[in-house]
Amino acid sequence: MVEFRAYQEEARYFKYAFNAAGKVVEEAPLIVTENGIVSRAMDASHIAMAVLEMPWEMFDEYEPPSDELMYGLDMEEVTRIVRRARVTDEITLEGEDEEEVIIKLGSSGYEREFRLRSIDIDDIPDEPELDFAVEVTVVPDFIQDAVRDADLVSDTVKVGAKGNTFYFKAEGERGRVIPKVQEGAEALLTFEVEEDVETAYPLDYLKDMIQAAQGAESVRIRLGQDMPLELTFRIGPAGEGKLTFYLAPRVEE
Amino acid sequence: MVEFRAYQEEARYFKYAFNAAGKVVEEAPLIVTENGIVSRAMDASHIAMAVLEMPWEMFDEYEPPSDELMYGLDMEEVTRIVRRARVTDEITLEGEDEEEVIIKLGSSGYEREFRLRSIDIDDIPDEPELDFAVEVTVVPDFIQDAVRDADLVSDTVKVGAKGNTFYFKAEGERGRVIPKVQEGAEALLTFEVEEDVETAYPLDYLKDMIQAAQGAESVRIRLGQDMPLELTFRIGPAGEGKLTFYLAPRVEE
Amino acid sequence: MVEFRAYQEEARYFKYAFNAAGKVVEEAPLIVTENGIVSRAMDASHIAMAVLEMPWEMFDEYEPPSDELMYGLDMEEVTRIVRRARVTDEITLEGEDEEEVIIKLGSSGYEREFRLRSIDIDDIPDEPELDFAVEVTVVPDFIQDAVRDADLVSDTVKVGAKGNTFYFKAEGERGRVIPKVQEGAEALLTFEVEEDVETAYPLDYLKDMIQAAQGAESVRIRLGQDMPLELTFRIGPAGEGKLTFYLAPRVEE
Amino acid sequence: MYAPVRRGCSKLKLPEHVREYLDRKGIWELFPPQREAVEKGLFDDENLLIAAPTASGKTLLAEMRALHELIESHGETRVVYVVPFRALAREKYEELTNVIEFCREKGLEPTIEISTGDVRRPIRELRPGITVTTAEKLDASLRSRPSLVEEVDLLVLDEVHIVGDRNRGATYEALIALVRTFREKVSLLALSATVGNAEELADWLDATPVISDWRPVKLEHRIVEVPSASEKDAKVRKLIRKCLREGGQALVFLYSRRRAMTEAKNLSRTVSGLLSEDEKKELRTLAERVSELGEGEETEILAYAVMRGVAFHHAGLTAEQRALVEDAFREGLLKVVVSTPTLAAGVNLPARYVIIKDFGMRLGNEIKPTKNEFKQMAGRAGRPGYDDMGLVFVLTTSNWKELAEEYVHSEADPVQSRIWVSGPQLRRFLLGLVAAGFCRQIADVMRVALNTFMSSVNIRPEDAVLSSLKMLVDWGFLEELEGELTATKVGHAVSQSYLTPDSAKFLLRCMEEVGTEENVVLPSITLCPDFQPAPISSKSRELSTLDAFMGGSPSIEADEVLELAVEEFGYDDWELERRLAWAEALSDWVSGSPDRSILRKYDLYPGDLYRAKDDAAWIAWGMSRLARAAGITWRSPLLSRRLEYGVPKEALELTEVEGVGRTLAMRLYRAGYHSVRDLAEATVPELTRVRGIGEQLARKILESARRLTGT
Ligand SMILES: Nc1ncnc2c1ncn2[C@@H]1O[C@H](COP(=O)(O)OP(=O)(O)OP(=O)(O)O)[C@@H](O)[C@H]1O
Ligand SMILES: [Mg+2]
Repeated sequence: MVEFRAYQEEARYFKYAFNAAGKVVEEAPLIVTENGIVSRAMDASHIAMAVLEMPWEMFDEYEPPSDELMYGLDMEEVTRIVRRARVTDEITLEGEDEEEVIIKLGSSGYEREFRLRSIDIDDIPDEPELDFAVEVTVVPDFIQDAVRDADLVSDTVKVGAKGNTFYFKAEGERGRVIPKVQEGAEALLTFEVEEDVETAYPLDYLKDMIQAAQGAESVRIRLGQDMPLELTFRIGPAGEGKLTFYLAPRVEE
Repeated sequence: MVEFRAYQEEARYFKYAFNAAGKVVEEAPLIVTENGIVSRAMDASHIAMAVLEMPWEMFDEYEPPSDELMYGLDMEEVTRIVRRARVTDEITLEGEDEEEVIIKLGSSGYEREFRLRSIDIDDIPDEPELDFAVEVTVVPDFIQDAVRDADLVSDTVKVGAKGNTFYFKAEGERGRVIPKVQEGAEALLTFEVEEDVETAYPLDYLKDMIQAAQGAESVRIRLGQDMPLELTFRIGPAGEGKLTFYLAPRVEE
Repeated sequence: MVEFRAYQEEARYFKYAFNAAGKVVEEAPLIVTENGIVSRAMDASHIAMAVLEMPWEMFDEYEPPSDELMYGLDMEEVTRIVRRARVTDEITLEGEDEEEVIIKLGSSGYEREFRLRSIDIDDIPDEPELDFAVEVTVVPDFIQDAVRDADLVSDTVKVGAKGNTFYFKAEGERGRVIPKVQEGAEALLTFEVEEDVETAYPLDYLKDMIQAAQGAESVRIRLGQDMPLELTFRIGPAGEGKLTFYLAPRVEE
Repeated sequence: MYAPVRRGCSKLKLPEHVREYLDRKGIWELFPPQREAVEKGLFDDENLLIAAPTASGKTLLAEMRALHELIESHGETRVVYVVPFRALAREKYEELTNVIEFCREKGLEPTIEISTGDVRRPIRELRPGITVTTAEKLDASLRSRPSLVEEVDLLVLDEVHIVGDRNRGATYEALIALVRTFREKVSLLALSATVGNAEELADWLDATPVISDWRPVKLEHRIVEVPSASEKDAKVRKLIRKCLREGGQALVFLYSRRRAMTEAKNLSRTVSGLLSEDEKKELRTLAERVSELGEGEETEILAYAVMRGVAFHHAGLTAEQRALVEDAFREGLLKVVVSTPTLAAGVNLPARYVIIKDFGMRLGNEIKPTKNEFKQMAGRAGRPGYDDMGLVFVLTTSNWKELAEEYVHSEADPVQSRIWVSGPQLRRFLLGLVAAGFCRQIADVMRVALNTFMSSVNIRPEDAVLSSLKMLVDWGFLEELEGELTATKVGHAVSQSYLTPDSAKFLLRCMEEVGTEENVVLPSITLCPDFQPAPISSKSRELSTLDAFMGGSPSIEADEVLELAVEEFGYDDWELERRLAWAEALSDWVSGSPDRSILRKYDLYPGDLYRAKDDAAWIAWGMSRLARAAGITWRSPLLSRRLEYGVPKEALELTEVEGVGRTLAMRLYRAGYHSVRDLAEATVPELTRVRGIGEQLARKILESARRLTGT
């Protein structure tokens, strides 16, 4: 029997977020309560974490479970399914007993049902509590460009703030790449810096994470000196939900 | 000297059909008569067959041969050429003696001529004569989605009708996928079912066959219990021609 | 310190030209004078040459160097950077001392800086001085189609003029491909032929060269019997600059 | 047992040149089993059997002994180094080349040869120096020319415990029995893995045993109880992370090929997170090479995993793919290989961690893993020179824990003769003795038979021999006249064909009663017991082609042959389905159907297809010889070659040309080149128009075609 049901008229609000999360972590729990759906998972090498919050307000229709439920999702499967959704498809998430998660995609009169076996999840990490020295919000284009530009020359990118500039910097044998933006520019929506910082991060994780930027209006970036990077994307029709990534820094030897 | 000539103002009516046929069979005969052009071929493993019928009414200009002619086409070559055609290009098919087939593509004043050496075709199969218990017509989107969804979890897909529902079903280790449509839905144009059936088919052939859906208005699907599947796409400006595929079933042990 | 600066509001005028040049030659000098920027380079096998002329009028802002400067560009790097530019991005070329070339891409308020180390260039070839018997100008579509069609059957293509027709011809084991255009057709903008010619050229270079056609309004083609082929693309907002390719003929044994 | 060696080489009595050789190799101390071998007369012409664990240095003993004998004989000794299968031959050849080079520097002129190809082309003569060969090849060569046995001066039997192997054991055993009988005085060195009855084995070989359980790297077992599947996954990931962080590599063993592939894919993420930038770069190049070596889903997944430092390995991959994975693992570039147990039985590939992920499973009648498989897998743990210790993790559930402990603590199983437990193998052996001319009298046959590894089985040889001989006579392969045995014409053909007499009898019946046309021969081949059917999708048999719906004619006629097979061998339905599916697959293969199509239609791994067509090729060759000897008209000309190359008759001639394989032969044929002469008359520009032929290849083809036609 159906334990819970979450319906949204346009898959666009999920598609990119799920896709990005699925590239970063291999498995994730789906925790369904009366307040909505949340998920927290680390990737196998413990370098990145994804935290997804989808409160009930995000859905057009939400039928909560009687008790808190937990399903385990194979994220590779989930991304493959979500990739088959058109942005205009209706999307429904349901749980069958505590065994199966059902994703339904609907369009012009026919329905496609995808049933996923729930898997065991070892342990669910806690969300880190960190004090960040830098907090900026940028337009999605900026971070997408920055990460892909950096990819031309290196597999590590430094992220930093200096004076009134927020920047990415990557250096390789062939050259250097420095995408940056200054306080006041259109692309920089907010800018709060307590002190100058510069920390290095592995680029391949970032390339996966920025996939979530596609459906977002803005991206909040927080970091500190030699601290994890936090990327937050608001999702949902009115940004009621969010997808947050944490990425461990690469500390030079 | 030119033995026959068939001219059509818009390549769009051929492009997708030829492309799909060429992915399914490696070689095919081109049989040209006063009534039009037909082709029938099986793939090397005898699991699939393609039957193409292009009556003279389908062409804007048709100059029939004096006698029935047969050319042999290397379909891999044909698809490569057809891929170079824009949907708005004018397309002409000609035969030079009995040696070469000429495909001409024209647009904005210049012409591109492709000459193919005719190859020997071993034998030309007959079209199977079968009694189908199920006949439905669906919109192209439905079958394209269904086949690609099924591809996520398995390499076999079951096609069936039960009650007033027509469905595809694929199951794998990770989950199940069930695209379906009910009598009365927009996507289901006709629905004639004598008895409930469910038969399994190999998915990789289907993936190639549905390429033909791209240029089509609708797709007719016919099948029976443990019988071959028949897919028919109407082609041509007013659907005067057709491309039919047959696919052998997969019988479970 | 900044030795020179060239700014253009829309990268579209550079993007395709640089990309094409970078596929043909591996390294090129960047020669900056008060008149503008030029470059001449051969590819490693000495079969193709690229000559780029960007006079100062082509730029929205141009700050010339005090003396003539030369930088060496690794063209593979340059194409990778240029590929990251959107056609609407602002693009700035600068030279830092005589060590680094800086390419800046800007859009909606943020800037991305790419710094390339200048490399040593062995020698700079002279532009050939040739007498061509045939000179035609065609629309970009024609030459793009012709080259890609030819690619289906062979790795050599013959280019020629006969009577009032200008054509490409490629022959392979499976068939022949003959894209052609006649005097008077829309696609043929000018047509000046002193005598009938037909010369063969290697196709893989041509495939790279025609990438430059994407940003161009027209392409001028010049050739002679068993002589190099010359392709000229005008670039810049009002075609003030140009990119010329020379390609050595393939002489049959 | 793991104590470091205390005394140096200098205290041992070693011949001068051997000492020099060791110095050259940088070896200062001998391992304990090696010193024991020296002490027991390695250089005093003693025949020895050394039974010791893997990596204990047995090969070096063979090198030293060969070197010693070659030097003493001024380069005249003929050494035959026998390995049980082809893959090992190359490894040994390369190591033994050092010995020959050393001799050459001393002014001697021995040669070294590797002779492992087709058993149809026997070794003609043994030259002074070293010949590396397989048991199969040597056995076939001896039977084709019995006097060859007198040319063997030093016989090295490597991996001699293989005598107990179900598939290859009988041939190895037969070979040894022959040599024991007809060249009793041969100098012999036998190298074996640890077995339960090493003394018995030594006794049989008339050799002094050197038994040791010394290993260069200490080995420890950890039995881990893991209740659920996902916990197992998590545990494996944890172990791999730990192993890799320490700088080690890991081997993970599973029983199914498909699971090995999925597991490799699943572990990719974990491993790639622990690679360095340089490693990632090199792996990217490696992954490209992998992509070039095959097509289809398997290759894609292999390339995907390899790029991330992981690979899977099983007998379904092609030989090139396997070699690539093995080399990359040996170099330390690949960190984890997930494999079926075949890897442990094959080439040398040790790793710090060995993880046996699914200890305890019922597969048909068998319990997996068998004790031998377990010992072999465990034996791979610990890489000499890189690891201080080897760790074997056995992941199991509570039901199987006890068995695991038993495996760990018990001795290896004894090896047993295979000739005596298999009627067909015994009969092949006996027929070979007579046909080759080794034996004329029944008494002689008995003498050789008694020189097999009989002590390991509890039988009365006389009865078995006599009843087998009687069968061979009844079947028309032998004639007996007052105790004198001769092989008939057909009997000779059977012996030279390398078929078992039981299969030969069946095949003769098929040819006589049904026919020798291709569509009958193919099912005959796959239904005879000498053909070993690998897993194949037999769904394709019944309704999965359109032919069945169109009244088309099937490509093979199997009904009559099938009846005969059931009569002779009593196959069950499942086995019949499989064998018949193979007949169809081979029919497609021999018609030139593209590899991709066949693999797809029958759900096959390329490794299995290529092995099957090779097996079918030699069986077909055998059949044609049988037909000739029995006076039956053979109506499938060139079938054996067509099976080898996978092309229809018309295109076969083209495969004679160098550089023209299956795919090109089909394409050239289609392009109008129907004979070698056609090719010889072509030009380079014409040939380059054919897809897949560049200038270099075109030139090669032309040269070869012209040479073949003498133009
Ligand atoms: N005395 C020695 N000192 C140092 N290294 C040695 C010595 N003897 C052999 N080796 C090296 O040890 C390695 C393992 O030896 P080898 O392959 O001969 O073992 P093996 O007993 O034949 O194993 P297997 O049973 O797997 O065939 C080889 O690389 C060899 O060169
Ligand atoms: Mg050994």
